[in-house]
Parts: sequence; structure tokens; C-alpha cells
Amino acid sequence: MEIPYTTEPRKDTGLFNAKLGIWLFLASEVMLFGALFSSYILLRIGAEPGAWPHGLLNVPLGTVNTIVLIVSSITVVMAWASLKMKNFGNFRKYQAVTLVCSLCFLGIKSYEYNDKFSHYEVQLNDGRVVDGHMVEKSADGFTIHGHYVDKAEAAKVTHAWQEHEIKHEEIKIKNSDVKYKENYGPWHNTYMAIYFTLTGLHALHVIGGALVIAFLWGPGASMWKTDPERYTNRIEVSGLFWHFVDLVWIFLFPVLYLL
Amino acid sequence: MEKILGLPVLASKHGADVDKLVIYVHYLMGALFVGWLIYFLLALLKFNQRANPKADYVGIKSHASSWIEGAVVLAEAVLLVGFAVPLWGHAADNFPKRSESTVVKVIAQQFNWNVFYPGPDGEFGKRDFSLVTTDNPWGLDKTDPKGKDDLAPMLGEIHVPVDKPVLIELSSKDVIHSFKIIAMRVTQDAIPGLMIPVQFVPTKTGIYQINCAQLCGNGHASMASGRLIVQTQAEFDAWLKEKANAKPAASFE
Amino acid sequence: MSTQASSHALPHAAHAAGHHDAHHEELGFWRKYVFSTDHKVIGIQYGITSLLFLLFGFSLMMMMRWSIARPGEPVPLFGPLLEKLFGDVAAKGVISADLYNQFGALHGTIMVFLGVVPLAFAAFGNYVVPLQIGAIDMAFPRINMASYHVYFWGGVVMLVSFFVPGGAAQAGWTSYSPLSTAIQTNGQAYLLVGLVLLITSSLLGAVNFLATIIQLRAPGMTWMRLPFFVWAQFVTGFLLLLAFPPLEAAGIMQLMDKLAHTSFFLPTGLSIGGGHISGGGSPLLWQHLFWFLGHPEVYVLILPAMGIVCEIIANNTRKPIWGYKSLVYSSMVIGFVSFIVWAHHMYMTGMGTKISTFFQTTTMIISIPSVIILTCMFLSLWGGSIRFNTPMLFVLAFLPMFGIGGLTGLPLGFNFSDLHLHDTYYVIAHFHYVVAPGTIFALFGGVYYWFPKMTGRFMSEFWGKVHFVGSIIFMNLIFMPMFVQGMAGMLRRMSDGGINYSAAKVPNAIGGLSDHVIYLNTFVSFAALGLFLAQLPFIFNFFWSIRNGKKVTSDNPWDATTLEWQTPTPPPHGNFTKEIRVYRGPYEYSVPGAKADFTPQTQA
Amino acid sequence: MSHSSHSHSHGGHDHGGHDDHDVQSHVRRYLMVFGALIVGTALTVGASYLPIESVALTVAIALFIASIKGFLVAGYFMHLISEKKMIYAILIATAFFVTGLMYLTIWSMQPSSAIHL
Ligand code: HEA
Ligand code: HEA
Ligand code: CUA
Ligand SMILES: [Cu+2]
Repeated sequence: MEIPYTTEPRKDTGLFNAKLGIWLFLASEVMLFGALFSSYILLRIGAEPGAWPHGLLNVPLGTVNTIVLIVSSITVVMAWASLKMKNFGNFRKYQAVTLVCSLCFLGIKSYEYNDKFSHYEVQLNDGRVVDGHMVEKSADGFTIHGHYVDKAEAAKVTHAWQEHEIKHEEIKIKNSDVKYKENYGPWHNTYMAIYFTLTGLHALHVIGGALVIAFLWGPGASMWKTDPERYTNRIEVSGLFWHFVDLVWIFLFPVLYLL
Repeated sequence: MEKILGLPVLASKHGADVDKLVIYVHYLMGALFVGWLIYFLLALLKFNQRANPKADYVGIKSHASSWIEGAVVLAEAVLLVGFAVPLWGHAADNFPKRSESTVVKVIAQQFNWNVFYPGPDGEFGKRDFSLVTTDNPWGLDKTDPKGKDDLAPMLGEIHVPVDKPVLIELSSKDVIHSFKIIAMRVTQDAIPGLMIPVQFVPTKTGIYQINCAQLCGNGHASMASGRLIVQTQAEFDAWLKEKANAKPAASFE
Repeated sequence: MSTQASSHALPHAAHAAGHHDAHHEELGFWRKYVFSTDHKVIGIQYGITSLLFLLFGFSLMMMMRWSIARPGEPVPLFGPLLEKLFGDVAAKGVISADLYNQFGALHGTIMVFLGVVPLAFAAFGNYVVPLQIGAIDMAFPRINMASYHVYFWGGVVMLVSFFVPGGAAQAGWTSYSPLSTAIQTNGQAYLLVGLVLLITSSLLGAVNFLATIIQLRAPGMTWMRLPFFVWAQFVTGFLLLLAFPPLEAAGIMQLMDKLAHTSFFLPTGLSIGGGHISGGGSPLLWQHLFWFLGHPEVYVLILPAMGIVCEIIANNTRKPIWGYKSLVYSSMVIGFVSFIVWAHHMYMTGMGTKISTFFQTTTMIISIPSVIILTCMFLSLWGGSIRFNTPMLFVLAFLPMFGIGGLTGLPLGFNFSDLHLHDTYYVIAHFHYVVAPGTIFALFGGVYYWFPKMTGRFMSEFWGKVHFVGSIIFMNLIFMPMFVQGMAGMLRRMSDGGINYSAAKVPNAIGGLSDHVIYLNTFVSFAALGLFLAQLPFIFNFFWSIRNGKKVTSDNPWDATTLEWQTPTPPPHGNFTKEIRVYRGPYEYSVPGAKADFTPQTQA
Repeated sequence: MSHSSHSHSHGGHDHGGHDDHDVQSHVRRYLMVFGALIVGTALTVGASYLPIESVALTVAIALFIASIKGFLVAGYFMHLISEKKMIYAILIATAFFVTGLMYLTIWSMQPSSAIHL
């Protein structure tokens, strides 16, 4: 007993089951990320003037990651096209590049996360605020590589590019001078919150997609011998998911890094 | 119809319109319900297996049902355009002038209502979250001259004069509550982070129950000590004077 | 097309005849009943689990009804047990406000997400849809199995949440922020994790159903020959697919608020629980995302029920459903419009005229297709030859009950009358009329109707009728008085049934609840007890009939037209033993000139 | 892309509907799209350094380029350009709902007479 249309398309719809399935699933993903994007917009519109930070993220790294994902996307289609041309060897190579790209992306992402966790905002007892990275810790104090925040100036910053004009220096701070200090984790403000949520969820999708691709590349590849068409379909379907993940990043990147 | 529906006591001006809409909608519902119920029972009687052993493939041919559906559409449209929309527009967007109304600020908290009066100048003093301390739970800006004559915050008692518009600025300190006075036909959620204006004109003096209509924690059911006290203008003025002499808000500890 | 037919129906015929028995022995208990990929087994798994959850949700409500009627008094019989299970919040067997709120939040969540949706959509859908479209299974059997397992663990997480320190969630099934974040318990986090699991399960299910209905229809089963039940499931599938993800997103954000101390839904300057909060969020954002799901969700609760109603009405009036096409189009319109009416749950959040006008208008628009659907069902009776068996009785009762529930949606839909009724028992009565004597009755009907296909035996007609009479009487005795209470201004979610607002307690204040209104609490609680007792015949009948019910004498005991009755009883793995080809619409009863009063879809 | 009708005429294994020639011409297209995506990324980043004062304009430029890139990925890598009607129907419905969600929520959260504290 076999379920029909697992490989050959049904005539009236022109689709095989899994392809329809993945598109339905992607439709729901659109709603998921759509809701998060709406929340992003709302939080941003609702933020008080000056409360929405700009230029917190590392644009070159973000750019590299964007390119990494685009490269992985082209290798995914090329891998599928190779199968279509019955060239399993090329498929393996292309898909290997995809997997390396996904690791690269996740590596850069975790470096960026780590960077935010060592990025502090320190309120001093004298009312001044220091913002920068923790470079050194000692028993009675710590050193921040950063700058004193001028609230009035900061409120004028409305674009990411303006932030680059600020000079950074090493600032030594005694623990006893600190009124309050907090790193740039998701709790820091709504921008960091939505940043971590969106990119975290996206990273989970990258991991999920990479696992599926890795499975089909490794143990799952035996199907190429037994049922090559079905295998090619599976590659197509996993590819569709991967492109979607890329697509989400194409929007995340400008929205979070550049605006 | 009020009797049949069991609508509670009414003591505000716009409340009559609320009741009117409730009643009209129930006429529509009643008509549909009774009509269809009669049809339904008739159908069951007439077409049970014993009475009608052989079913008719086609069934009803008349298009009366389309007319009924059309009539429902029409009735709903009339209620919507003729009543709900304009009445709401009047209540939610056309606020009375501050100078002509009793202005009160109500800030909900678990599990009571904090009531603020602006004093003779009709303006509330500034509040700032960064000023909140245990001594100054409301973050009042004591340097703001407008705040100098504000009355000290009171718990759970709103005094207003009768037949004069009341303008309540509603907010909450912690979670969402809902400010409901049944006899005034007033319901408005009190939402932290928002200050939402509410208006009504009380038409009868008396002491009215204030309800909290939104689940706000384990004290929700007992958040019942709030009272709206509608007085004559003279009584109200006397009360206000007494309060104003007692202690202005700026010195509140 | 014929090649397609032979590619799946025929090989199986051989298979079923030949290897069937051997096949089953190989599977063993675990593969057969727990990790089965057969849509029928999964359907039954869903069915039993969700019925148990319904019973559990009802039991929570029995406890709550005690607290409402006799606040502060220890629960009879179960008091000591409650104290043992929950400790301080049930000290001396009295249900405290905390415990009441836990039960309330979980009653709503369990009934909706663990009871009715899995029963109506997943259980009946799984069992019946592939059969009705002539498919051998769902399109993705393993995903199907996964969705049941995810659902099951979602349910377990919810149940476990009662026993975490601080207890289960206490912010209503709506989990409004900031309350949900402010209450110091991890129960809320468990609830959210459970919800995320349930949503994931529903998404997998929805993808599967949609793919199945689109791809696996038997030859000749065109869209306009689908039984209305399949259509209803189809639209429901879309609602689940597209409305659930925003709640998943919202759930994740609220989890972040709870666990990572973000402020998505917490405004600046909030004072809850000490702790530093960055602020800058919005409590209304949560409500928008919740109700964006919440409204389509109510149609998820009702559409499958309407589908069942149509099947049973057609079968027991022995005539075609009146206005099949209007039914189909109306349910599609409902599907579409249900996505843009959600803010009618939020009229009292300070909405301006323009916005509320938009949402009132869409709300009134969506009531029209419901009116059309109900009209079609009513008109279907005319000219019929009605058999009053148990499934039909429940389904007939559905009509006026849904009618009452639907009609009372109207005064809620106009913002200016909702002003008086919002958050009162009127709302509770409104939606219980649609979901309890509405949906639940239809589901009962479905159980009685498809039971013979699932087991090869009928449920007892006598006890079925006892169940019916008891249920309809007590359902109305429970929910009708709630309209009166609501109109008088009695508020929902009151652990003490509103005595603090009663005239007796505050004699000098105007607007207190009269003794008469408060007394109805007791009345309703007794009626709820009656309803509980009325379910005993059902539970007994259900289990007894599996082994001892009257045996069916044919594979098509109700003389029905649709494809599920063209299978052996119960259907084997793979369903059909003959080639399935569809030649006609779903409800060809009493066709003029035909010999029998029913002409199956497979008849050329 | 996968026109089942012509795939059947090819018979044999290739049900997906691509003979080698077909796929090769597509590969060229994929590479062009890839180039365009890289250029698009460069443009996005470049544009963000332009000293444009208007926030709305910055956002508009960024989203405009992102939409074009998104269209390329969806259209060519995901073959949406030549997909089946059923998929279009699903995506159009989704687009409708997602716009509804975004637009209506944002619209209804605009304060009417309420004041944000
Ligand atoms: C299955 C579930 C279901 C269904 C179908 C509906 C249907 C409708 N609902 Fe309901 N609703 C809920 C479940 C449902 N609702 C729930 C769970 C809540 C509360 C959530 C919470 O706050 O916890 C709620 C709350 C709710 C509110 C918010 C109230 C408030 O909080 O203040 C509103 C407001 O507009 C509303 C309106 C409507 C309308 C206009 C319909 C319309 O679609 C109804 C259309 C139907 C008809 C108009 C009937 C037509 C009938 C006839 C023509 C024939 C009659 C014949 C006889 C009776 C014999 N509902
Ligand atoms: C689908 C949804 C659903 C269903 C079916 C029900 C069913 C019932 N509900 Fe529920 N209810 C809600 C959803 C539902 N409810 C929601 C969402 C809320 C709001 C919560 C909140 O405020 O946050 C609510 C709130 C609510 C309240 C208000 C509480 C308050 O505001 O404080 C009350 C009060 O009486 C109530 C009562 C009942 C009763 C008596 C039933 C009865 O009709 C129950 C009937 C049950 C059955 C008939 C069970 C049948 C099953 C079996 C017999 C099992 C058989 C088993 C086997 C064969 C294995 N409900
Ligand atoms: Cu405050 Cu309920
Ligand atoms: Cu609704």
C-alpha cells in the first residue's frame, strides 16, 4: 500500500505531496515572522524619541553573514540542479559548501551574541553614563572600552551611520562609583529584546535546516540509489526551506543592523 | 423590554442610549429566534419519518430565506450606522471641555482605585517615573507649580456633582484593570502605560458601586471597595473645600 | 486519471486481502497503538485523549462552580484531596482565589486547545477525512504521528504546571500581560511552552490535512463533490495554519518577558514585583496578537461541528443538504473575514471611532455567512423524512443552541452595547452556547454516528437518549441564567461569584447585584452537577458498547452515501478493498427514480 | 518549471520535468541572480551610510532593496516565477492575512484619544 504522488505530481494540481506540504508550512512561517516583524514595527514606532538605539551591531559582520547565506542559497540550488543532471558528485560538493556556510553563519552569529553580552551600559553615581565593552575586570573595578554618553546628543541619533562619529576610549571605573550596570542582553531594552528574539528564532531555523540538509547529505543519501526521483524531491523541498531562511535574513539584516 | 431583559438601574445620560441599543438588538434577536423556532418545530412535526415516510429530493423551492437574510443584513446595517457608530463616536471622541467638567484622575492598582483631583487650577502636576520612591509612590514632580494645589490622592472614593460632565483620566499602575460603573453604563480598561479618558454625565445622586471588570490577580473579586459618590453641586463644593484645606498633594508623604 | 486510481487503490486491494493479518502481528503493541502511522489509529488516539481532557476540564469547572456558589466553604468530598494536591491554596479544602484562577485559566485553555480542537479537528478529521475523500491514508503519515505526540506532550506540560511552585497559570486563558508576567509562578511559562507545543502540533496537522485534501482525493472526487465536513475541515485547516503562528510568536515573546526579563508587553514605569524592567513595550500588543488567533480560533471550534451537523442531517432527513454551494462559499467567507474581526474583543481598551467602526462592521459582516449556514441547515429539514436517532437528536439540538449563542454575539458585536455587557456573564453565556450545547453536542452526535464504523457496533440508543435529554435540559439550565446575571452586571472571573458586589454586602451602594442574581449561582452550580451526572450514561455507554453494543449488519448501517461507508468495518490499514471512483455529489438521498433512498457516491 | 505535462512525454525517470538542457539554462540564470543578490547587499549597506536625514526615506530605501532581493530569491531560487496555481493561491491568501495583521494592528494601536505615558 503506497500513498500516491510522493514523487510524481498529481495531474490537476501539478504538485507532488511534499512540495505542497512545504509551501503550506512556509505560509505559516510567513505568518510567524510577519507577527514578529509587526511587533518590531510597533515597538519601534512606540519608542520614545532617543530610546531606540542605532548602530549597536557590527555592520561588516552582518554583511559577511548576509553574503554567507546568499552563497549557501546558490549552492543549494546548484546542488539540486546537479541531481537533476544526475551528477551526484557535484551535488555532494555543493551541499558541503552549504553546510560549511551554515556553520560559518552560526559561528559569526554566536560571536556577535557574545559581543553583546560583554557590552555594558554603566550608570555612575555622579549621573554620568558609560557605554562600551568590558575589557578588563579586577577586584575593585573594571575597564570599559567605550565612551561617556551624552543623552542629548544620543537622542539626536536617528540613523546607524551617525553613531560612527563617536570616539571610543578606555575608561577605568571603580565598583564603588557604579550605581547600576547592565549588559546588552535581551533585557536591556526592547530593541535588544526583538533583536535577540528575531535572530534567535532565525538561528533555530538555520540549525533545523542545516540538520535536515546534513541528514540528506550523509545517511539519507542512500535513497539516491534506491529512489533517485524521490531523493531529488527531498533535496528540492529542503532547499525551499533553506531559501526561505535566507529570505528572512534578507529582511532582518537591514531592519536590525542598518536602520 | 428593560424589565424582561433585567437591565439594571440607570443613572447617566448616555446610558439611555446604551440601553436603547441593547433593547433594539434584542428585538432583532427575538424576532429571528421566535421565527426560526416556530419553523423548526413545524418542520420536525411535519417531516418526521412517520408523518412523511418518503423524503423530497428537492426540498424548499421558495426564496423566502434570501429575503430573510437580506432583512437581517439590513437590520444590522441600520443598528450599526444608525446607532452603534455615531453613539460611540460621541462617547469616545467628543470630550467635554475640561473647564466645564469635573476632572478626576483615577489610577488603578492591585486592588483599589487611586483618585486624584487637580485642585482649583484644573491641572494635574507632572509625574515622572524616574522620581518614584517609597516616599513618593506616584513620582510627583514637586517643583511643578501646577501640582501645588492638587489634592492628596484618595483611595477608592470619587466625588462628583450631579448633572455635570465627568471627565476621568484613567490609567493603571501595575496590571490591566477595568473601570466599570454599572449604573453609569461606563466600562473602560485601565491600562498601564496609557492614560485613557472616560466621560459620562451622572443624572441621579447617590452612592454607586465601582467594579473592576478585568481579571487583575487574586484580589480581583474583592476589588469592590470603590465608590462613586454623586452629590449636589453644593455638597460637592463643600467636600472639595474640606479636602483642599486638609492637605495638598505636594506635601504628601 | 484511471491510471492514478489503479496506482493506489488496486495494489492495496491485493495487499489487504493477502498480507493483512500477518502485517498486524508484526507490528506489536507499541507500533500498533502508540507509534502508529495509520490515520484511523491516530484519530482514535486523539479522540480518547481529548475526551479525557474534556472530562478533566469539566471537573475543574465543577470545583469552580462550588467556589462560585459557596465561596469560602470547603469543597465537599474532594476538599481533602485538593488540599493534599495543591497545599496552601486549598487550605482546609477551600478553593482560594489563587486556585480558582488557576482552574479558570486551565479550564479555558484545556477545553479549547486540548479538548475541542483536538476532538473536532484532529480526531474526527483524522478518522473521517481520508475515508470521505477515498484516500488510503494522510499525505504524511509520520508527520501525522508526530503531531499527536507533540499534542500529547503539550497536554502533559499543561497538567504538570499545576504542581510547579506557585501553581499553574492564573491570568485567564487569555494570558493578558502584564498580569501574566507579574504573577510569581512558573506555571505561566509552562502554559506558554505547552501552547507552543500545541500550536506546533496543530500546524503539522493542518499542513497534513490540507495536503491530503488537495492531493489525495480519489478519482472523480471533485471539489464540489466533497462532503461538507471535508470542506469545513479544509477551511479549518487554513485557519489553524495561518492564525496560529502569530500566537506562537506572541507566546515566544511572553516567554522572553517571563524568562529573559524583556519588556515586549511591559510599558515603561510599571511597578510589579520589584525587579528592574527596561519598559518600552505594550500590553495591547499582546492582546492584538492573542485575538488575532483568538477569533479565527472560535471558528476552528465551530466549523468542524457544522461539518458533522451537515453529514448527520443529510443522512437522517434522507434528502440532500439544502444549498450545498452556499454552505461551501459561506464557510470560505467566514474563513477569510475571521482574520479581520479580532479587535471586537478589545472594544474597551480605549478604541477610537474609526478603528472600532471598522471592527464592528467586519463583525456584522461575518455574522451573515453564519446566518446563511444556519438557514441552509434549517431549510434542509423541510421535505425530509426525519429519523430521530441519537446522533440526529444531538445535531437537531445544535441548531437552536448555536442559534442562541450566535444571536447573543450580536449585542456583543456592537461596541456601544458591548459597553454594558463586556466581561460579564453575558459573554460567558454567549460563547458557551456556541461551544458547549453547540460544538459539544455536534461532537457527541459525531461520536454516536461514526462509532459503528470505528468499532463495528452501535452505541445503545436507549442510553444515548437518556444522555441527550439530560444534556439538553441541564445545558440550558446552566447557561440561560447566565444571560440574566450578565445583563444585571455580574462580572466574570469572580472566585466568589460576585458576592463582594452584591447588594447584600453593600446595602447603601447602588448597582449591587440583587439576591435573586446571586442566588442563580447556586442554581447554576446544581445544574452543572446535573450535567455531570447526565454524562455518566455516555461514558458507560461508550465503553460498554465497544464490546457489547449491537453489532452492525452491514458496512453501511445508516444507509449513507459518503465514502467512509464503502469500507470494511472497521476499515483495515489502507482503508478500501475495492477501487474507489466517485460519480456524484455527497448527499444523493431519495433521488427520484432510484431504487433505494440513498445513492452512494461510488455508484455510477 | 516542473511542467508535469511535458515531463510525462519524456517518460522514464524524469518526472520533475527537467532535461539536462533545461537545467543548464537555469543554472546560468541562478548565477545571474546570485550576482544580483550580492550587488543588492552592497547597495543596501552602501545606502545606509548615505547621510539621509529623513528616517522614513532610509527605511523605504532599505525595505525597497530588501524586497527586490526577496523577490529574486523567492522567484528564481524557489521557482515561484513558474509555480503552480495552487501555490499561488496559498501564498496570496497568506499575503492578505499577513498584511491584515501588520496593517490593522499598527493602525489600531495608534492612540485615539488615549495618551501614551
Ligand atoms: C465557537 C465559538 C464562537 C462563535 C461561533 C462565535 C460567534 C460570534 N461571536 Fe463570539 N465569542 C466566543 C466564541 C464564539 N463566538 C468566545 C470563546 C468568546 C469569549 C472569549 C473570552 O473573552 O474569553 C466570544 C466573545 C465574543 C465577543 C467579545 C465580547 C466581549 O468580550 O465583550 C464578541 C463581540 O463582538 C463576539 C461576537 C460574536 C459574533 C458576532 C459571532 C457571530 O459569528 C455569530 C453569528 C451567528 C448568528 C447571528 C446566528 C444566526 C442564527 C439564526 C439566524 C437563527 C436563529 C434560530 C434559532 C435560534 C432557532 N463574541
Ligand atoms: C471549548 C470550550 C469550552 C467548553 C466546552 C466549556 C464548557 C463548560 N464551561 Fe467553560 N469556559 C471556556 C471554554 C469552554 N467551557 C473558556 C474559554 C472560559 C473562559 C476562561 C477564562 O475566563 O479565562 C470558560 C469559562 C467558564 C466559566 C466562567 C468562569 C469565570 O468567569 O470565572 C464557567 C462558569 O460556569 C464555565 C462553565 C462551563 C461548563 C459548565 C461547561 C460544560 O458545558 C462542560 C460540559 C462538558 C462536557 C459535557 C464534557 C463531555 C465529556 C465527557 C463526558 C467525557 C467522556 C469521556 C470519555 C468517553 C472517555 N466556563
Ligand atoms: Cu482590578 Cu480586577
Ligand atoms: Cu471573536
